[in-house]
Amino acid sequence: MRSLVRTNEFTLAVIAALGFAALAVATDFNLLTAGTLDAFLRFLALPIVIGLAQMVVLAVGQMNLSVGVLTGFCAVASGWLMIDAGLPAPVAVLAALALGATVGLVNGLLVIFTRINGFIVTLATMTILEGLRYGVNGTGTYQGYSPGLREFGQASLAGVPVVFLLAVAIAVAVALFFRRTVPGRHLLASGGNPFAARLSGISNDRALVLAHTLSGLLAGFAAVIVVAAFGSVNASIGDDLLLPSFAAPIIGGVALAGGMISVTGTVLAAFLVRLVDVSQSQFDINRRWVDLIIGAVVLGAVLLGQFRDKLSGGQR
Amino acid sequence: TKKSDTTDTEAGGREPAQVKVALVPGGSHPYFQPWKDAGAAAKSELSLGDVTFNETAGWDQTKQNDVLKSLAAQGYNAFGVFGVSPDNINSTFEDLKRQGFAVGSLASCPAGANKADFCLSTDVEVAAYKGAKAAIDAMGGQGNLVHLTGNKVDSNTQRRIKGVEKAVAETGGKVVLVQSVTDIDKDLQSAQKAVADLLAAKGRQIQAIVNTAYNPAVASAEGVRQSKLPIKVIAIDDDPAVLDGLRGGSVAATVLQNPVGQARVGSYALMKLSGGCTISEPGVTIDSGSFVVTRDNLDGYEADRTATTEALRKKFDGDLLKCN
Amino acid sequence: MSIVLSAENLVKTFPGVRALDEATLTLTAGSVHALLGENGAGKSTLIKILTGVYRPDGGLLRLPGPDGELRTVQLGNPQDAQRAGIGVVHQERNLIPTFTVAENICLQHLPRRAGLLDRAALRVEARRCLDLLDLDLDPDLPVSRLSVAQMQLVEIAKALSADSTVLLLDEPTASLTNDEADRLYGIVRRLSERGHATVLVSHKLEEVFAVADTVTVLRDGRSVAEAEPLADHTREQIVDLMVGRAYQQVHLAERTVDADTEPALALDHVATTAGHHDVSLVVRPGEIVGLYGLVGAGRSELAKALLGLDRITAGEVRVHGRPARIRDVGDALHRHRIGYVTENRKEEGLFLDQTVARNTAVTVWRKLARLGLVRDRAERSLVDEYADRLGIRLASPDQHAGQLSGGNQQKVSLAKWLAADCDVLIIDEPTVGIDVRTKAAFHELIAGLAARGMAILLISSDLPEMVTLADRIAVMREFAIVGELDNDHDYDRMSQSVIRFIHDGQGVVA
Amino acid sequence: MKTETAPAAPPAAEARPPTRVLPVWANPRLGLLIVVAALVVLFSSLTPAFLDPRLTLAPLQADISVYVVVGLAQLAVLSLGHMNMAVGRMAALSTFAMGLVYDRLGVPLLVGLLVGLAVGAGIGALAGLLIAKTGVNSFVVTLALDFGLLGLVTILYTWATGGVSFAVQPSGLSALRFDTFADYCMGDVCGPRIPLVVPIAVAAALGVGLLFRHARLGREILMTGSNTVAAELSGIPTHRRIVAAHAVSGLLAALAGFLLAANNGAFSANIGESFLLPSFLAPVLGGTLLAGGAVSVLGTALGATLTQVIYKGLNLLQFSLEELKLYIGLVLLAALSLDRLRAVIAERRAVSTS
Ligand SMILES: Nc1ncnc2c1ncn2[C@@H]1O[C@H](COP(=O)(O)OP(=O)(O)OP(=O)(O)O)[C@@H](O)[C@H]1O
Ligand SMILES: Nc1ncnc2c1ncn2[C@@H]1O[C@H](COP(=O)(O)OP(=O)(O)OP(=O)(O)O)[C@@H](O)[C@H]1O
Ligand SMILES: [Mg+2]
Ligand SMILES: [Mg+2]
Repeated sequence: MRSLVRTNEFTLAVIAALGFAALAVATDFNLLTAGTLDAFLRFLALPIVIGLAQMVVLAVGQMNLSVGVLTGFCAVASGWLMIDAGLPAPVAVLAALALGATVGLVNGLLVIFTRINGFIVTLATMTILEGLRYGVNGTGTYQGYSPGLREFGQASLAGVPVVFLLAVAIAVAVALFFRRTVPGRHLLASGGNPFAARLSGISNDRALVLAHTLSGLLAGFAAVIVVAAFGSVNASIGDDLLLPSFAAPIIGGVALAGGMISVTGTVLAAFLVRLVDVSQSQFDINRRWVDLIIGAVVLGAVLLGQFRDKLSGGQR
Repeated sequence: TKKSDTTDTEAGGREPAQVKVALVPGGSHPYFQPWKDAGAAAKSELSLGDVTFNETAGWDQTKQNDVLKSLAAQGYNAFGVFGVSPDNINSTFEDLKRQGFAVGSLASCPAGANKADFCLSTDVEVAAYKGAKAAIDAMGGQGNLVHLTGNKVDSNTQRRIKGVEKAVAETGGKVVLVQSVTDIDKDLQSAQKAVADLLAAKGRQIQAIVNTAYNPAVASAEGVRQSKLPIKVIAIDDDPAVLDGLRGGSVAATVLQNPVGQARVGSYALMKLSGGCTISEPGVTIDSGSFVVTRDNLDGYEADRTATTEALRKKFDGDLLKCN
Repeated sequence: MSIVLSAENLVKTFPGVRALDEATLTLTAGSVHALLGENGAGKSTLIKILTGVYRPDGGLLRLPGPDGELRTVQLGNPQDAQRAGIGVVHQERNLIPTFTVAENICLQHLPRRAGLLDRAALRVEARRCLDLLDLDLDPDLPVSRLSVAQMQLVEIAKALSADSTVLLLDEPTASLTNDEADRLYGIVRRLSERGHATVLVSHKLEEVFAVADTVTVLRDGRSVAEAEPLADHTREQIVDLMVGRAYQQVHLAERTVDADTEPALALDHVATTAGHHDVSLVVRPGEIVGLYGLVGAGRSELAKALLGLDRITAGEVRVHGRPARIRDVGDALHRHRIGYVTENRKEEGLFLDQTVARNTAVTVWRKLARLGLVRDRAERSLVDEYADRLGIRLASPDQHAGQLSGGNQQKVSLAKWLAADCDVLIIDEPTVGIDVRTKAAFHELIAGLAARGMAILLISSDLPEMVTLADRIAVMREFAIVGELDNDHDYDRMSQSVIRFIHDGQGVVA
Repeated sequence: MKTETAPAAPPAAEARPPTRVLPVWANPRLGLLIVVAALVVLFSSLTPAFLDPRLTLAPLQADISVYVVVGLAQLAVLSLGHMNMAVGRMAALSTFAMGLVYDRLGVPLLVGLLVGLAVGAGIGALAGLLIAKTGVNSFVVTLALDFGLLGLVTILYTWATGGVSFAVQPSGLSALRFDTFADYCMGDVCGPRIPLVVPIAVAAALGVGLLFRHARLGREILMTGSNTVAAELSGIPTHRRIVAAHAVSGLLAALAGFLLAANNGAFSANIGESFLLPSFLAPVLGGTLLAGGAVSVLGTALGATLTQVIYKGLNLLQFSLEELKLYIGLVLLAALSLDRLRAVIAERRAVSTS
């Protein structure tokens, strides 16, 4: 119990719960009305998945700067498949996932074959993907595609948006992968101490490729969420996802150096950021002040975590 | 000792075939897409040396400056520019004019005095006013209105806000501007999120939304349609997505601007200036026109626009350009 | 007896260094084979070739096939070695800090069921390996929470988990207590009775003679004795082989300490946030005071508290008679001229990715700098001087510290504190992983420092070393000093008294 | 007094063969230089306009100058293994300060620059202080700071100018912007066509080079980056070194902001908006690791040059937006892979011949 209280996840959960309660009270419980809650959770799905997409590469001590743009590219490409190529929605969805995973695979292969820093490789592929994303439909917007897919995006189960459930399911799957599967453990081992992992017969190269591929696949899932839930896509999708993709896992307690992940932390951090977002529209706060507030909240959260560490450290 | 500035030259004396026009938007945006065809048309119509369209600036003033320098290095000598940053673009204009190029500010005017030869642009305040008027009409003259727009720290956005406020003020309190949401035009997803949050927080109190930026327009049309709330959406421009909304009913009206006219008349004026004409009133600002389109006049608006474009050209020939 | 592994004429070159130069090792079933050599002789390199970490530049590796015939093999990676039945404990710690004990032990072959990790099986298997070592550790504990010694034991458990026929142990006892080491050697003997072969690398020759039956000696990457029975050699002969030169006595500098001299460092009933209480100790100029205790007794922590890394909550610290409040190491070094040579050179002592020159000069840049700029010449000559004095084997002062062999790294870690020219030096476990010749050299050096008036607080778990060097020995147990003895340099008597203090936990402060 | 039975102390370490020096062509910096040179040749053969001194080369040098300093600003904290996610916004805040003093106090160019540098160093030091005191990851602290400054800078500009830009043009700014040394003559001898901002960037690079190569401060920062615990235990005041490195980063960010303001001709809120990725790109291309402990100033300069040359060349070739992006990425990957290949071959040769 004590050890649970000391975790970063616990701090985040407390802050998130307090923040949510405070906002609910401050909005005269408007936050808890079906419509508001629905919008809250629907737009939480994307930051969760994109945060996880970044987290899986952070796990091996790499970064993927292309997650955001890749999400946009997959989304626009599936729009193209449905509208310009006239293919049915399931094909477009599968294609988005496959495309994401393939680009991730290419990222991983480039990293291991060129031995260039993953940061630079993904920066380069991000630029390439920007071109491709624009190349699909220029500045045009796809909308009015598959009603079934959009209905799926709008659907709710017991008042909870299906896309949010999808994001949670993905988070559970990712957690399970890292916790319970052998490739997942190998991946983390490789991130925690590559040399030791190699001495234990784990292929670091395979771990790198796997992490990047998974990251791409998750970006593909993010694209599916975008296409389904938001009803229209164009080449600007993904531009504002890069920083949130880092913010969620890192605030959530994931180490940049690799070897340590936290799915719960990532989800909670995404929740926190979304909370600030929503309070902005509820109270009509100037966006610039929101930026200031997000900055303060993030710093506050980590400082609190630090304070907690100090406290528990002192008890030793 | 410093050498005298011998590099400063005046535009002039170029035959049309020597005039190479560069149309440079601030970045990729549906609004500018008509420039491409209009520029090509101007080239053949006016027998210009060349007309190019370069949208690689990516909404970054530094990059746009770079693009302009590269174009100059390739021999382009007349520039129609949408300045990324209205507050900074004047120094770029001065830079280009120092090198003896004709420069027109297209689709947006610099903040403060215009240092380009002329500015041919939608009067954004008027356009926003018209949009707000259309919204007030659509909501039946009373209720709550929301304004969605782009980058707050941009003088054009400030003018748009002013235009909307003016229209609201004229209702004498019957219409209330509940909120002006800014900074949501950077990408579609932020616009979608902002619209969803807005509708969740205040959807039931709102009767109309007026958009003065593209991504919010697309997002609010779709968002309102999905929420099934009885909110009238006033969009901007005539991108296929907006026209579809107009036909489908999710958009009540849209405010069109005149990018074609800007590119064609702009190229024409740049050619004339390069050929030795001068502008009678340096830095003059000309409204390129804005039009409210509803489902009823969907078919006729193109003719209005062509007429306006023709009138613009006449205006240049008549009293703006001094040629000898 | 059947040969289970044969390495012939192995050659391995690193940029600028020939680590192995035709080294040969032959291993027979059921033997415990000592692999000896000075620091940097190439022992670890050889082990890494046998486990597929490095590929040799030349030479042959032969292992018995299913029919028992020796066959030339290529070990491309560590997995190949595992499959060939070779288990290993490397000299460096190679655990995944965020993983549990159980996972680290079974990392090479994580058990799965229905595609998922089988945590129950994992725990059972880990328990089995821990039991082999009589180790009572929770398999679900993250490794990052273990002490250095416990980590070492986990590594050994990991090597045992593979059920290997060949076990390679590179300095397995460097951070173990004698009891733990004895337990390990018990297992090694049991394994060899069952026909397993073990290679043991150690600088503790007493252990080697107690456990091993055959020996290979490496000198400068070349084998100078190949699989000879250890019984044929005396300790002195082995050392001669390693060093390549006739055996000589070493003289420790003569010292006399006047008990009236003002102590250079005095602790008066000190308590710390780390948990120490009532610690009193004096060290006079020219004196070596030993601080003995079992691993975890709190000796290193005391040193760190003195340096300001933990707070002192009660009592007084005096330096040259004046009460001192030391805020950090910079303070200790520059204001009070106290230095601390850490026991943990990899994490706390060295900058592995920096040059040896920088590693050595880091404490004296203040002195070497003019107008804030460090003079490279001065730095260079300083490094040359200490490389010379300590016999550090360098390809060049611009070599990274991480490329040095363990013993040479230890020397660099000491060199920077010698360069700093302190009055008081706290030296923590100076000779862990150090070869005999260097160890003697270290002893001579430390005695020499004291003879020139330095006050030395020597922390060591190596009792013979203590008895050799110290003037007085203070014994620490559970963060308190439980006794202090004048050293009469008689090992048996001293060890008995010390052990009594430790076990009884009480003693009179002499 | 006592005698130990052990062999003689070692004599001086036996002479070992000296480290084989890698061949000149294997130097990583040289590899970048070759890649840059090859690209210059390629681009000038594809479009002669690439060699236009006034319209291409002079602006190119000015751009490189800005991004070298941007790269150095990031390099200053990469030396610690830290990151500065707020480089851009630190530049924005500093240029705001410069604009404010030029506008309100009418101070000379140099004074305003110094004020801005001080503000940059101050905000950098604040970041460093937060990181050192709390031990929180630099990424998180500077990211949060970036958000905070993003809000602050626009709020400040709205307050001070009502817009996003100062209209003021301190004297000398336009010379920095337009002039090259060719505009200054002694009799008939004029200088080379190098923009006036270039020496500023060169001075910054030399300064940072000196700092990390020879100065005690810089070396201690590197040691802190290499192993903080060991640095602490070697008597280095690591907290102060962390603060110092971040202050240097902020100072250089401010300088980069000034250079960009000079190039753009205005002190405005969007200065620094596009600094973040290039700030990492230049040092990392130049061989500086994200792990800390080692930096390459020359490499950073070459990295910045490489990216700007690619950008300029492709710009001149008039690609459409999608082609431009595509080729920037591909050229970058190709250039890096070539460089890698060269390094790998060099390593192989060195090992096999020694
Ligand atoms: N990765 C490496 N790169 C460069 N040189 C190396 C590397 N590993 C080892 N060496 C060099 O090879 C030689 C042999 O080193 P090795 O670690 O095998 O010695 P050792 O016998 O294990 O010494 P010790 O007893 O100190 O552990 C040393 O000179 C060392 O500096
Ligand atoms: N009773 C204990 N419970 C948990 N941790 C302990 C305990 N005693 C010591 N430790 C930890 O074990 C580690 C070893 O302590 P320390 O280094 O001070 O001991 P030492 O006497 O110097 O032993 P050595 O240096 O030989 O390991 C420290 O990290 C300390 O916090
Ligand atoms: Mg070794
Ligand atoms: Mg200790």
